[in-house]
Amino acid sequence: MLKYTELVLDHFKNPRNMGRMEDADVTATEGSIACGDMMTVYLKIENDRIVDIKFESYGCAANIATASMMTEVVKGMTIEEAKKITWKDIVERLGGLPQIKYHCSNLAVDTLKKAIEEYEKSLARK
Amino acid sequence: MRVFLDNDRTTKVLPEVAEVVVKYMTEKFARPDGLYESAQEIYDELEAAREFFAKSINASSGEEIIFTSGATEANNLALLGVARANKSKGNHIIISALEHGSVMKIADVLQKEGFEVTVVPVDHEGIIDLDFLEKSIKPTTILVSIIAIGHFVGSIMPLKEVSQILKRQDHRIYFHTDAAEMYAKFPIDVQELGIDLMSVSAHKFHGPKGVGFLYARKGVRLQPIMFGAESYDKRRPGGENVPGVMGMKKAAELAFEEMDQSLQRLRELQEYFINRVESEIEYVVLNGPRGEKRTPYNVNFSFSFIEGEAISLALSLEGVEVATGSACASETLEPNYAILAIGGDHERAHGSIRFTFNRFTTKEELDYTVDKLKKVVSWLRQISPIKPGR
Amino acid sequence: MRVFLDNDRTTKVLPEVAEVVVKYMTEKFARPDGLYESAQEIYDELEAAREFFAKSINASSGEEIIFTSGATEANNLALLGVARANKSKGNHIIISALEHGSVMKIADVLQKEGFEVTVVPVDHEGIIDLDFLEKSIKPTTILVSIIAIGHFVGSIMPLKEVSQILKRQDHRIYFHTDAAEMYAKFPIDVQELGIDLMSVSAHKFHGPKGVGFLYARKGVRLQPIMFGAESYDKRRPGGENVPGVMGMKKAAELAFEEMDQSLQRLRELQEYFINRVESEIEYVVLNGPRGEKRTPYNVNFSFSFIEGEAISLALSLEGVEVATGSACASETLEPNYAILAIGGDHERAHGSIRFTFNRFTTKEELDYTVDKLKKVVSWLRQISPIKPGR
Ligand SMILES: Cc1ncc(COP(=O)(O)O)c(C=O)c1O
Ligand SMILES: Cc1ncc(COP(=O)(O)O)c(C=O)c1O
Ligand code: FES
Ligand code: FES
Repeated sequence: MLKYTELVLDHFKNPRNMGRMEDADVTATEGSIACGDMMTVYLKIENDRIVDIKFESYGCAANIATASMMTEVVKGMTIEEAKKITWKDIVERLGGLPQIKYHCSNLAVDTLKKAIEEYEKSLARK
Repeated sequence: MRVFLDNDRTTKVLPEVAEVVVKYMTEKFARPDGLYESAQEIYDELEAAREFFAKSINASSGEEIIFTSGATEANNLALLGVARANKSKGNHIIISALEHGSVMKIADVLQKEGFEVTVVPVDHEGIIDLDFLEKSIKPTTILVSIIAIGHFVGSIMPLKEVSQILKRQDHRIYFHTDAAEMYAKFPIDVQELGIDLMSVSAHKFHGPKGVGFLYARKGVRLQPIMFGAESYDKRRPGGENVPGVMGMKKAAELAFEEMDQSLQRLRELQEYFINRVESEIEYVVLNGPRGEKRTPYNVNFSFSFIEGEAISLALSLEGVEVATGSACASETLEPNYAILAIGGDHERAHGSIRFTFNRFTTKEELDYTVDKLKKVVSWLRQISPIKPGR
Repeated sequence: MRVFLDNDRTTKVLPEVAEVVVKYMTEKFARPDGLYESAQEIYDELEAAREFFAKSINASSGEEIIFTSGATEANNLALLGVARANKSKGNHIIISALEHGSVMKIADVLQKEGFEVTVVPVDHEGIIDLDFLEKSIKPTTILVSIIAIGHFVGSIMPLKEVSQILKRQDHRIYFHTDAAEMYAKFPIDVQELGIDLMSVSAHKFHGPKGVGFLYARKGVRLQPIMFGAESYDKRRPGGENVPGVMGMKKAAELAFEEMDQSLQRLRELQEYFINRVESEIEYVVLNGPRGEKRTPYNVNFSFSFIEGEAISLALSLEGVEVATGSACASETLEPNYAILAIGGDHERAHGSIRFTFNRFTTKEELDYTVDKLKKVVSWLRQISPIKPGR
């Protein structure tokens, strides 16, 4: 039985920071269509700070809402702060999720982490 | 506006039906086994109800009707009952790939009890493979159970052809059909179709929840799944659900009166709905057959690039209530087996939405639904990282 | 005047209860497994109902409540379910001589499945022999099922003493009670009484027919008797009877509110009724105990020299509806086993009449009943060739 909190529904209905970012500094995609969920995260970074973030999500309402909340939480954070964000932080901020949705709500933080990794790799290359 | 398009799951009880239920709860509340007049009246009315249901499917006698708590119980009584009572004759059972979950589960249980189960595949429209069926019959086959209307995708099964195949065999094979989505929507003649057992549920046709019946042709041996005191019907003991049965009778009477017009009207509405969706929304696939092979009560679409739980939740926030075959909406996180059975992949199951009508569904409701659907689909596609052509 | 005194067989649904049933049939008709709001509301209300029933018997959680189609199904699930799931631990089961017919029949079936069944006798008042019970326990005993109130004769069983005996054993023995005639009439505390499983039926306390529940203590392993699709409660699949459950809840709420006063009032009425019959009609025997050991909802008399079917039919022609233990009124032409179990002979069973009250039964109704009873008994005795002293 899927029961979402008001806040989850709000983030589902009005996802924050949703859509593509043409001039992103880094882009990362996790998941796959076959698996049933997929997410892309776009970051704009200035002085090691996430000044802008956007996401796209293919998945259920929990998937979309966690992505939305994640972007809201990390926007404005430094890279170091963003790296410390956990899946649990996001779910708590949403007032909880049905247990059956835990696996797919991981995806938001996983994709963010992957984007940060990509960014650090690109810095190392410079 | 609230549009309920999940009528395959359950339907709203009609006021006329509720009135009957109330009468048998608060006035004619006796049970049929008392020695006094009010009890004997109830006995007669239950007998008349059995006759009514028998007639409604051209069965030969009211004794062939066994009242149950619904189609799940009827399916259990039919499959477990026939298999267990006839296991000296053979241990092989055949079902289709589009059975309702209850028949699937019961077949699993029978397998654990030592029965062999063959699942007949369906084609891309959801119609069973009759050749495969015929070839799978063995001397040990005792029972074939084919759902009347393919689960989730609305394909009308060739029941008559199935029974003809069974009649050609050298030994007697019982034929059961789960007609929960067909009874009181379509005319059913158990003689013509050669059906030996049939499951029915009242809450699928505006009758009360918790009541249904099993038709079991005279001579079919059944082992009960429940045991009890002397009672109205030995095959199904327990306090008789008289208000439920009488409400189910009323609901069936009303449905049979309007059956032909409803089928005609819904066929047109269905076509209209399918046309609007296919012409106004891109990247959609109709799951299941078109035209005569499909029940007019069901439409099922997969929407590419987006996921069904999100679609159905977004629709419900707009007042439209539907079902989805997405893995994300299932407790077991498995994609819908019906979509896989007709050859769809996980993605197609993921984006599938089932719209099921009742005989009161209106054009206005469907127009509203398409409008909201367009909005929801285009919005979710905006969010999705998967775009056509990428 | 019509006086219904067969309330152990069934009761009339109260208008307040009918109202609730209608609401869940015609308005809140969704099923709990939809993804939309109306379905989620129903889910929450079913959960709240389970909590309510759990609290009403001091169970520790709503998860311990399994909704069924009535007490017959609950008894089947309890006995077949526990026996089949635990047969690796032992194959011995103990029941009492005053079980309801369903438990008797289920025990027969289990015997055929290879279980050994011991029937604990009762004394002349219908109270089980605790010594016998204790002595019949073996290392293979897995389940004891003792009815809460002795069938037909109204004896209140020493449930707590039974569970104390079971707790003294070296191994775990599950304790089931069929409380169809006790729940919502008496306070029941499953912790204090040490009950592991308990069957309840709504139509015994002015609730709807076709619904009940089984309480099953956490950790008790049960094998389902029916199998089905993913659903609200895996232990009992099928379309949830939401209107039935909500009606049962309302009926229980009303019953619990008035429980103490009803018990007190009926105890006085019962004494009054027994006194009038014993002082105004000769050659009568009260079947079952007197005073505290008897449920105030039951009176059972045997009238010498005459036969119960004739008495009850004659009474019903006067508007009084009762039950009899006469062999002549039974389908199998067997005298009532409860009368034999308490040491009565065939003749006593033959002349036995059971009067069962509900919490609305009035003094006027009972006065009317005694008046008609006097008339009927004296008339039938006039016809009878058997006369006192001959
Ligand atoms: C003690 C007892 N157990 C079980 C039952 C069966 O209940 P139901 O009618 O709900 O199946 C009854 C009533 O007939 C009963 O009195
Ligand atoms: C085809 C089919 N069979 C069986 C059932 C189960 O019916 P019930 O809810 O009466 O147990 C349903 C409905 O869920 C169904 O659609
Ligand atoms: S649905 Fe497959 S991982 Fe989320
Ligand atoms: S995306 Fe499948 S469960 Fe969330």
